[in-house]
Amino acid sequence: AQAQKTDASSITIFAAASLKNALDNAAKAFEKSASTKSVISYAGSSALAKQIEQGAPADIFISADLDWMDYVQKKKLIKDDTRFNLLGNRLVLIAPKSSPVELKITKDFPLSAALGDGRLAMANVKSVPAGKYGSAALEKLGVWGEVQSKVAQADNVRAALALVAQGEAPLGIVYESDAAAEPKVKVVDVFSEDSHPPIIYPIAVLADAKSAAAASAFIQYLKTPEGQAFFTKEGFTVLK
Amino acid sequence: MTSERTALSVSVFQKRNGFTLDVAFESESPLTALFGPSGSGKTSVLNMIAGVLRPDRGLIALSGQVLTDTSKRIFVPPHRRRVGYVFQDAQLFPHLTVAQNIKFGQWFRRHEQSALPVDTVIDVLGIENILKRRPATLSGGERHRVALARALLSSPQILLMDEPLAGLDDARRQETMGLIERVRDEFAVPIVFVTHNVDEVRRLASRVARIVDGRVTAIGTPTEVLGR
Amino acid sequence: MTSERTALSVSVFQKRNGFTLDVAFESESPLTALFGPSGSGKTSVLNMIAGVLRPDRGLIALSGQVLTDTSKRIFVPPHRRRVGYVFQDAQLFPHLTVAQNIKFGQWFRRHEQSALPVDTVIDVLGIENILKRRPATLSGGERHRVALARALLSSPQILLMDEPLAGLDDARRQETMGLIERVRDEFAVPIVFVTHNVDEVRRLASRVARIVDGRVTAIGTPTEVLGR
Amino acid sequence: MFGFSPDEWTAILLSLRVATVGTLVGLPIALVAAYALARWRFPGKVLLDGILHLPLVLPPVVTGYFLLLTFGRQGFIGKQLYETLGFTFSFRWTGAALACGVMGFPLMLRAIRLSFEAIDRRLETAASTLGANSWWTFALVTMPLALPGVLVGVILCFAKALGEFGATITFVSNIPGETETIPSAIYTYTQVPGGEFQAFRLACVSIVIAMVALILSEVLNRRIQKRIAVFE
Amino acid sequence: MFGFSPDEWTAILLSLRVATVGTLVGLPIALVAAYALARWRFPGKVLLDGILHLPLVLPPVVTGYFLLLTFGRQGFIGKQLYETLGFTFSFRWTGAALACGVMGFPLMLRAIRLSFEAIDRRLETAASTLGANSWWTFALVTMPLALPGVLVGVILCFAKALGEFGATITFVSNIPGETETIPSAIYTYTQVPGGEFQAFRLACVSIVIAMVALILSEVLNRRIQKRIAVFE
Ligand SMILES: Nc1ncnc2c1ncn2[C@@H]1O[C@H](COP(=O)(O)OP(=O)(O)OP(=O)(O)O)[C@@H](O)[C@H]1O
Ligand SMILES: Nc1ncnc2c1ncn2[C@@H]1O[C@H](COP(=O)(O)OP(=O)(O)OP(=O)(O)O)[C@@H](O)[C@H]1O
Ligand SMILES: [Mg+2]
Ligand SMILES: [Mg+2]
Repeated sequence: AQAQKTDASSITIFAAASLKNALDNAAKAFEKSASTKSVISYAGSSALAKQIEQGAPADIFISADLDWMDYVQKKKLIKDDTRFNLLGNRLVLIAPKSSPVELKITKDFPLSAALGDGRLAMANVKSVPAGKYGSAALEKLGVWGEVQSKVAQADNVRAALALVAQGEAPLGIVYESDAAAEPKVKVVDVFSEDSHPPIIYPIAVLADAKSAAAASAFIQYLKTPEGQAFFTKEGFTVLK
Repeated sequence: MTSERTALSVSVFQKRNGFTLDVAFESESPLTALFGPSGSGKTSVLNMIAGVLRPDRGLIALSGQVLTDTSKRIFVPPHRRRVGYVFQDAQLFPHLTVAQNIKFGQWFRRHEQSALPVDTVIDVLGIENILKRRPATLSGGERHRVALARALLSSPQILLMDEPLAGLDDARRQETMGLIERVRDEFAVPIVFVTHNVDEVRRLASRVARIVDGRVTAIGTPTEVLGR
Repeated sequence: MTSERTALSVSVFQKRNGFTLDVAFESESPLTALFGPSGSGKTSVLNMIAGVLRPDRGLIALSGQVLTDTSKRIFVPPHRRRVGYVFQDAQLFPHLTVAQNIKFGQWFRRHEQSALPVDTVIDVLGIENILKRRPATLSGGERHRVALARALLSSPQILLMDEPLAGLDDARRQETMGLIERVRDEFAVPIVFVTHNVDEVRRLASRVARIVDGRVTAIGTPTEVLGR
Repeated sequence: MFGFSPDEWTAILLSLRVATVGTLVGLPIALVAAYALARWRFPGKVLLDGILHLPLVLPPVVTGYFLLLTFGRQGFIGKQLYETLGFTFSFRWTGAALACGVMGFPLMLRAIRLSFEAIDRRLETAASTLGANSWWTFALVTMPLALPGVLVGVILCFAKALGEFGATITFVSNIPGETETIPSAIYTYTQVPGGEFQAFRLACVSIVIAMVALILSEVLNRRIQKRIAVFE
Repeated sequence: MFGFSPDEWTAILLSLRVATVGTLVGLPIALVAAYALARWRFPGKVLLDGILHLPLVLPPVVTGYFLLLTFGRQGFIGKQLYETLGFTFSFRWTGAALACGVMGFPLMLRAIRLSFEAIDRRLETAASTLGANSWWTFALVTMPLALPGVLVGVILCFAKALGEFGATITFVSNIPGETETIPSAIYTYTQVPGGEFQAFRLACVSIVIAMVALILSEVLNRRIQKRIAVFE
């Protein structure tokens, strides 16, 4: 049984894992309205990009950052004209619910002092988008130098969130969409949009998509208010 | 019946799928021979005296000291029994040299007054040349002799020997019998001895128990049990 | 010297740290006994005839067929030699029952004309009651008898027996000797036989090689070698 | 049933299939390799030994990436396979089975090899004097005596395959119904808010499966041990 | 040297330390557990056995998360430790060692247990008749005879610990100089476009270390085997 259905009524989506809840719901709704089934493979953006490079049978790629979309675009693996920026997100500074900490994120804000000898939980600052954005923001705000040595880099945003939720780290930097759903943490402050490169989830149809038409239809659906609602509900911002 | 003076008193019962061992005998003799066809239960009796096999029911006592008494739930563990056991199939430690195998027993009983002079045993058993070798490189007879030496030198309170002279050539057999006699007489260590050889029984034993099918069918002096 | 008529011709040399085996003998006798003190190299010679030990140099031939010839790089692997080997220490397969152990050899040589009647062997060796048991539950003598049966029933072209009568009581020893005589005479299977027992040699062997320290020191009829 | 979604059921069944196939296909290879490493001397033996341990030493992601480069449809083995046999591992459950098998392989190999090395070779000698050539000796003596180790190897490999995630997701991605195994599904759930409960539930399924396999192997092992025990 | 950055050198040395400590601390526990599972009967044995296999069955991330919940500073064991002894695993290399040890533990346990079960117990009986109590018997007979298996267990655990990534990063995250081991560093490199070369270089270091350990164990093993071989 060929499970990768090549018929036009089914599309395969490779998507960054953090999109699961929203994208699952969107795909379910789309299946009802357009009777196109979608199979979604969630993994890290890097793994997905490399799999696409190796001929993965996907129709759509949604990356969690621009780098990996650029990577596949440079290799001519996507239809250039279908690429656009689907979503955005906001970075927030979080602390455990019970923490008394109060901080305003401004230039040279006393982050290091607030940490004491605790750790600042972030996603990996070299490889994970949220970590990259976070370190860029801290650098711009002039506090990276002080806190750099106090950063605990997690595998992904969710793991960083867990470190704060567990009280291992007194502070952490994660996406707003993650922080909102975790009752054991509170948002201390939100990073301003201009403190870091824009957080963008780009989407594109792949060059050798088997169901290019259906894929385009799905992307169109995601642009409709109905489609966008699934993402805003999970805390993402929808980019115009 | 079981008195302080009785050197060894054995009365054991065990059922093992199909085979029933029901042996009872007493002996004040310095050397008791267990005699009987193959599969009759001789090794099992030795194992029970050594404490490596537990009878279902039974009592084993040596010089007034109870070693096993199932009715009183007494069971002295093997390492406290001070037996010297020559197993039917050597059971040398493969990872130790011959010398280390022999030291093994000596070391654990180093505080007991030592029984035999080491050199004599090694000499009589002819193992001086193989002391540094490991059991895997020994011939069958050599292995057996090392096992004998190991048991003899472990300062035992009682010696259990399961066909100790098997695999020895005639000359060495004679010498070894002499050694066993010395242990028996000079060091006054009681010995229980399993053999199929009538000559050995006649020469060494003062008491013989014939075991057939797990039961003692005759017990007495060699002449009484074996005839002339 | 080595002629077609010579039943068995052995001439082997091997150095093993410290021990040198340098044995050469020929025998047309139906039963050749290897006799000698423990550690003299008897088992090694049998192992070389069976092909489980390779001599450094040497030639082994049986009824004109060369089994080992180091100078011509001939080495017939053990499973093609059709030997029946009674090992000094049984070597039963622990995962098989007694019956399966015995079948093991029969099965591989089922196309050879079968030698002995199975029932007789089982009866003479007294193992009918233990056929369904596994070796771990056997007594020492029982194990040995099973090993004997296994070798006898494997349709051998030559029988190698390393102290086959050790651990048997007198009655069974006599019966077994009778069986061996039958194999020797009725089925005309040549036998090489290791023992320490002079009586066995006298009764069974027509030719004896005395091996001492890895060398043949005497060869001839039992009377010639052992005296009267 | 038990409130699992159809996708989850698919993942559970797929995991079972992937782990089973990965283990069973790996078994004969492990037997041969273990035998070779335990018994033969050949040039490059240590190197081979080292290579066979690699999936253990390298982070799973690296192994997965390596599989992708080798057995992917563009990979130098994968391409051949696809062009000659029309068979491909990439993004198929077979690829997941390959990844799981590869990751569990060193464990299976080691346990089996350990058992082969512990066997009393005199018994093999005895078999040869009874007319068994090396194949028969292996089948009738070596293998049965090594069974406890083979069983341990199988169970280790199976357990590892059940838990394998990094190599699988890197090699064949995480496609529901095709390559989404229990661990991949767990991973996905941990990546979104509110997925903990479902992740936990799936982890429990893994545990139950492993437990059943373990108990089975334990029962079998006890039987085998009883059979081949040298002493009762 | 070799063009590695200081951070990479730190990661390499740290990996060595973490893997070594994790293995060596786990060893005595594995010995006891293996002995208990091989020799004793007690209620809940199968359950214990199952639990000890869990790190193998569960995705590493789950194990890491579980460690965080248990041994983290707020965890129910971690808290006690911190309050009574002032000792904490969180964000320390000791935590990485714990994670690696836990992940490698089942492998070590199984190999050792397999060896214990294969020992001819008549030799232990012989030791007891010579006056050795159970401790001495274990030390002088059981342990030496099981050495090949112990060695295999140690090498499996060490190799696994060298490659362990998921549990470590989830439990103690990735702090250069404190908890960034080789696999963490490799993972980081694989997640950035163009990081393949550096990832590859570090992977080679892992391989070399594992190879050296393997060869050492092989040499030792050959010696042991020679010593305790039943047949030359
Ligand atoms: N690996 C080895 N290194 C050194 N010597 C060895 C080795 N293997 C065997 N030997 C020696 O070879 C000699 C011959 O051994 P073999 O087993 O042939 O003796 P045997 O005549 O059968 O003795 P027994 O009657 O005791 O069985 C013995 O002295 C033995 O110690
Ligand atoms: N687990 C078992 N199940 C059934 N029978 C057993 C078991 N273990 C031993 N036996 C039987 O118990 C009997 C006595 O064995 P034991 O070893 O005591 O005999 P033995 O007198 O020493 O014989 P041998 O002279 O042959 O050494 C044997 O018939 C043996 O088959
Ligand atoms: Mg006996
Ligand atoms: Mg011999």
